[in-house]
Amino acid sequence: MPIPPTVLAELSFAKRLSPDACAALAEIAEMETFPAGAVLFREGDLPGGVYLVLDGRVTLTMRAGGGESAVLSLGTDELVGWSSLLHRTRVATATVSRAAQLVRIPASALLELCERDPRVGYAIMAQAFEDVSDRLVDTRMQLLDLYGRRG
Amino acid sequence: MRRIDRSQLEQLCHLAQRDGRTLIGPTVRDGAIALAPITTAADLPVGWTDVQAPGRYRLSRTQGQRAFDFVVGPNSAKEQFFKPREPLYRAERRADGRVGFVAIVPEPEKRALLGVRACDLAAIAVQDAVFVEGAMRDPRYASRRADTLVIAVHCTRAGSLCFCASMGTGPKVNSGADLALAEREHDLLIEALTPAGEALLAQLSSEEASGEDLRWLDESVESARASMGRHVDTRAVHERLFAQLEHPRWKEVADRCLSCGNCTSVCPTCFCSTTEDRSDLDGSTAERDRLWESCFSREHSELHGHAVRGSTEQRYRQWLTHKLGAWVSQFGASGCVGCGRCIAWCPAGIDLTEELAALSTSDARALMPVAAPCAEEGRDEAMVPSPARVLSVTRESSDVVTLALAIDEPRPFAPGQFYQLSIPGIGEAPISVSGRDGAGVEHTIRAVGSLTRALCELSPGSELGVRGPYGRGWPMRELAGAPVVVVAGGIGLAPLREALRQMLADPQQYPDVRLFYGARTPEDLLYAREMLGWTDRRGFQLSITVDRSSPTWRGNVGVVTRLLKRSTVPDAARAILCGPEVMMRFTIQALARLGVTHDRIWLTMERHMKCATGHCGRCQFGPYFVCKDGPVFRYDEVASLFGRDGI
Amino acid sequence: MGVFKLASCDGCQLTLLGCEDELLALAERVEIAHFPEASSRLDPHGTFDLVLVEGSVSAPFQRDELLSIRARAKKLVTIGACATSGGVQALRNGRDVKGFIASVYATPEYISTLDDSTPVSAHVPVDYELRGCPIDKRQLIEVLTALLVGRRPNIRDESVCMECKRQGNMCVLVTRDEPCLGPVTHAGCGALCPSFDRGCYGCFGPKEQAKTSALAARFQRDGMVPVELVRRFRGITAGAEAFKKEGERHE
Amino acid sequence: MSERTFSVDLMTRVEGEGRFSLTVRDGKVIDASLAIFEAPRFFEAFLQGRSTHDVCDIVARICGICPIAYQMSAARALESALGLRTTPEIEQVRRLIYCGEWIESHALHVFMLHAPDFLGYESAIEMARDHKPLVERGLRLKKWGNRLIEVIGGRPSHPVSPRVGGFSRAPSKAALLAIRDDLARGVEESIETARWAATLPMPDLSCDYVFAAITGTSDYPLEFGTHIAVSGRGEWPVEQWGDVMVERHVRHSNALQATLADGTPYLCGPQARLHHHRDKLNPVARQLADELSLPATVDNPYRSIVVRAVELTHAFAEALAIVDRYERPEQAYVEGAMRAGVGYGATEAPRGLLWHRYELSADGTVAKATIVPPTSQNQARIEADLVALGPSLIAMEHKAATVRAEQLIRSYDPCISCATHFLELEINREDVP
Repeated sequence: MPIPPTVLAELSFAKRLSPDACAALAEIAEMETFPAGAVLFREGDLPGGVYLVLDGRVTLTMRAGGGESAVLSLGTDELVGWSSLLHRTRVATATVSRAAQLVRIPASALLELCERDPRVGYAIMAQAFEDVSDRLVDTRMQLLDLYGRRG
Repeated sequence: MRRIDRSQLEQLCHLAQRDGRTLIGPTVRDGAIALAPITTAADLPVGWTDVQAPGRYRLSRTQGQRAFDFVVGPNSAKEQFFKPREPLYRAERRADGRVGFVAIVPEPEKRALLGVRACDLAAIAVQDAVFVEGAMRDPRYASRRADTLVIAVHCTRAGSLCFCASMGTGPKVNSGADLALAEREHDLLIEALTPAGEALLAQLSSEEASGEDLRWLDESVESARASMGRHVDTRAVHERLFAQLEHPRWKEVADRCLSCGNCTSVCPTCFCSTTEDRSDLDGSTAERDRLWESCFSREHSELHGHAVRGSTEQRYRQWLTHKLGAWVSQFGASGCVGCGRCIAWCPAGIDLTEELAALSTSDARALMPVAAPCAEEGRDEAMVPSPARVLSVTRESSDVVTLALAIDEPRPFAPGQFYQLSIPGIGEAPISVSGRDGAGVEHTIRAVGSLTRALCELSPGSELGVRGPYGRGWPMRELAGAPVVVVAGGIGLAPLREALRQMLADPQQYPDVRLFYGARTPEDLLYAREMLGWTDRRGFQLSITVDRSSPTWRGNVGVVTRLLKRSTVPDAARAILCGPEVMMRFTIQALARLGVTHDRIWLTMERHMKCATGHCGRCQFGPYFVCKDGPVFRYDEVASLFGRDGI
Repeated sequence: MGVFKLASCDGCQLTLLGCEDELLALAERVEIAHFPEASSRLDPHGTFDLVLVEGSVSAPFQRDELLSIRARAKKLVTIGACATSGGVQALRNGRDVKGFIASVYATPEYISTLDDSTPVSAHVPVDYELRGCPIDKRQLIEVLTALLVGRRPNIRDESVCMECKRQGNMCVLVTRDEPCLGPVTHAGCGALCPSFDRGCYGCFGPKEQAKTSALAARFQRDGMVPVELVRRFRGITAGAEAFKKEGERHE
Repeated sequence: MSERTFSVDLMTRVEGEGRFSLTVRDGKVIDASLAIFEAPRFFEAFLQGRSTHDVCDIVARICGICPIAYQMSAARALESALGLRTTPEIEQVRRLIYCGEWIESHALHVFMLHAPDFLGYESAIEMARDHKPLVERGLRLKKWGNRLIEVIGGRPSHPVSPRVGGFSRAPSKAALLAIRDDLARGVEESIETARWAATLPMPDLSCDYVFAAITGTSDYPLEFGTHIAVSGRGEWPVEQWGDVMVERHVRHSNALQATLADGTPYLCGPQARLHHHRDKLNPVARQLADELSLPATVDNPYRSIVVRAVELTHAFAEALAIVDRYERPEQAYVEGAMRAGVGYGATEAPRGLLWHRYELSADGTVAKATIVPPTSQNQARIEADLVALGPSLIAMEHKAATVRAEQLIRSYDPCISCATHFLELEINREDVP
């Protein structure tokens, strides 16, 4: 399903973009609905789409010690699958944990768009960078044992 | 003003000992002038004086016959009232699980202090402010202090380490004594400052002092004032010191500082203490002592097994900023009276006045908030627990239980306050109230140390010791009428639960309550069933997240700040938080991004609250004692110090 | 409970026998399964809830014995300066002990000794280290009591000065320049030496944050020469890191 | 041919670690050894280069049971090297603290280490189940000895006040008076102890002893003597003792063994002291010895428990007398200039003669130290006694025989920790510049 530019414009991912750029982005993006339990991609998969959550929840899991651990869940306005922007295989498995409406953008088309217009490219990368950096801080907080010992 | 002959000193000593008073006066012992029980004027250090320098104290013979021709020795009136070590109570744990506590109360003992100097009178006043005049009264100190006759001496010469003139505490005795003496070679001037002093003076053979005598006194005191060996600039010293928390001088002085604690021991105002439990071999009886402690020892800043102030640098900074800075906002007077003892008795010869000067080169001033006064009215606090019975035990998670306790004649508690829970022979710890269950007061406890483990192992019917409630709780009144954001991390939900319950019970006052709660795993979530029950309340929103989980968990995964980031909060929302310091730090940043300003955020501080009465100094945090000024603070009260190392 | 001995003077385990008022009560609470100095009933190869180890490791067989003891002990507590810092015999560390022996004895392997005398913690994990040469009786009772009821022992790691001042002693360093290690020494003895008009000689080892250099600076100001400084820090607890380093600094 | 070996791999109820082995073939002892495997600690080596004022603190660490003996012998030797003379008042305090050590050590040995042998228990703690009052008495007596040491020296093991020239601080009269009653009760209870010890069943054994003890004063020897007396041989000044006895290294032991120059083993300790000085016992103790018909020469080593108990009374009575006439010395210690010299000192440790020799350099540092503790002097004698015991064991059941042999060794109150303080590094030093 194509995505109306007005819906896209609500996302912080698009907030840095000019209306023209936003429209260009809408052209390559699609809106999809997933039921709970749907798997968007698996750890180790080849690069594919980048997702933006409009509604619902996507949980990232990683394999470790013979089992699977949920490491992060993402909700409205958050980015899923950034590693594809770096042409990398998927670093985690993304499963829809609450029925979700997502914006799917093929990574190759998105990168092409960025190449074409460096201003668009900068805005998109800046947004992705901010997102990834937040996650890095979160991960560090977890390393610090956020809920530590309190008697 | 009267004049007495030197021979009257004997009579004065005699009179001061009437009614069974113990006379404490200066006397020569082991190379110094000590304060000790004396009986006659012959015990006084007649013909002795002291020569002091940084790290050095020597007695020296004078040619004269004066008894007070010295300045100050290593000890002060402090140890008369605030004992270096004294028993608090005996506790007993019987085989049937019952406990008993017997306070150990000192025998009333009347004292007369002879030869007290103006600086030490100021120090007594400072300690009175700590132990007697605050919201909590130490009955042991108070009883020893109550009936004390004080015979002071004006300083007519200053020592090389004296700076009472700078601190405004001397050299002249103005108040705090019953009698004031000024000594000359052959006679003494004497003045009664109280009716008790007058009564005593009336029994001495004295004559009216002449105008020349009075002139001599004024001139001598003035000359002492002018010849102080040390000087400090006290103007805005509080703000100036707190503006220099990162000054390289702290590191530099730490290279010289032995962190041995001598300065705090000889300081006439330092009041930090700790407790020591001694139990018998089977742990059935235990005795708790209180003893002098120092902010220079590691244990003093210990919090959950690590020291908040791990380095000497941080400890020296703590001492100086407290003594000359934070003290003022806590007690209305400086903690330094200018006696110079910390300079003389420092084995390394560190000179406080020199350090202060080096740290005061800049005019920068920190903005120091003043703590909200403790709401409690004055009451005796003997720090003796009373028995409480476990009504029920609810297991919340693998290592967390909630105990409902039946407390005899409980004082009303507010959400966010805490009790001191103890098990004889094992220890005592502050645990915040997590709710009320019928007649029981609930505490939710995570087993992390030996005491909390033992608490978690209690079964219904067994007993433990409790004292409390203590501290400042959540600002329920300020929260009323506004949207409230509650952010909890891990066991940090416990101190918030009763506040949540009260808010949910009163939607009129609290129409919009949003709880953001993060725990390590789904299994660590506290009060899960109760929280689910809350979700049908109108105006309540619940967001839960865990750090990690199995893939079957359908809820949020990630830190609690991520939940906040995704949300919006209504205008004018207020926030209350509880969790580890690191979590609160990031939560405050996230809240700020959502427009919740510092003056609308309240949090609980983590410091080890030991005595809970503001007496032991353990939970000192800048200008606050967390146990009595907190543990709940409005963030802007602590913002300048929060999250800083070594505070 | 087991009591084992490595290289030592026996003074610390004797302290256990010196708990005259508590010994019989302790024996009722705790089964003392191995304590050669006190009992012929031995269980050298048994397993223990608690093992007290006295003495330092100064011979190869002691190292082996220690590993074996540790494997069989739920909790291992070292008692005294030997077990905790190598003891007075650590004064030989750094000297060519083996060379001496080899040059004299026909069968040097018969004289089983190591070059250095080392603390127990250098070889196996230790649950608690009780300081002192010898240990203090009250502290020993406290450690045993705490372990029995499952709490952390009330043993303060402050300076000797804190104890000294609480007792109302006059400071021997400040009043007469008597070299005193009190400011850098771990408390626990009850400030004995200053109470007996002499300077502390550090038999409880360094306290935490022991600023030995600052104290050495003071001694130097009082006229102490380097060779004396070395001797001062190289005493009963010469093997303890802070004292060892300070000694080396003035060599 | 019959051959039996009695051995114990880890001696118990002794101080330190040793083993013994006794092999009897055809009724004759072919091997008897007390092996000391306690790790050597090299005291004499690291005393070298230390200041005279460090010596008392260091040598105390040789032994946790009799540190005062080490401090006193060292102080004497160093004072003689420096030409220092203490005052009679200081000497009184020395005698007093030494009494404390005798009390503490003898009470430990009599009740905790030796008595279980006679009554058939593995330990005093086990013995307490059936003989609680007895064990409690032992603990009480020991505690009073320890208290006495604490008052003078601060703590029972490694006291802090003894020093060259005297004490860093002399006890106050009041502090001593506070324990006076305990000492008085100690006299009474130690008398009861000796009476009880005399009733214990004594295994038969008679040895032909050469007894060595210090002498030269009118007192029963304790903290001071000018000479060393050897029964049947004569007396030598303390300074010459190093020539009279010889020390040798035996293969089976980490401790040196001393004998007289001609190889004769000798005995020091309570029996030796009694042999030479019975008439000098404190009257209370002498009367007790008379009452118990205790002769000057006790040749049955098992009976040393009675001699120790009598010495316990002697120590309590002496201490009580000193406390009663005590005045705090004006001067707690004497001082003098450092100088080069050689000094000797001998005192009577609870378990026997303890001899020290020091060579000092001009700055007062130790150039060479020699320490001959009682256990190394007794070691050869113990082995000889095992030889004497051997034949009587043949008829016994193995375990009982082994216990009997161990009991014999225990009779000497051997202090193995002391005995292994050395390995003569001064010999080595001659090879290494």
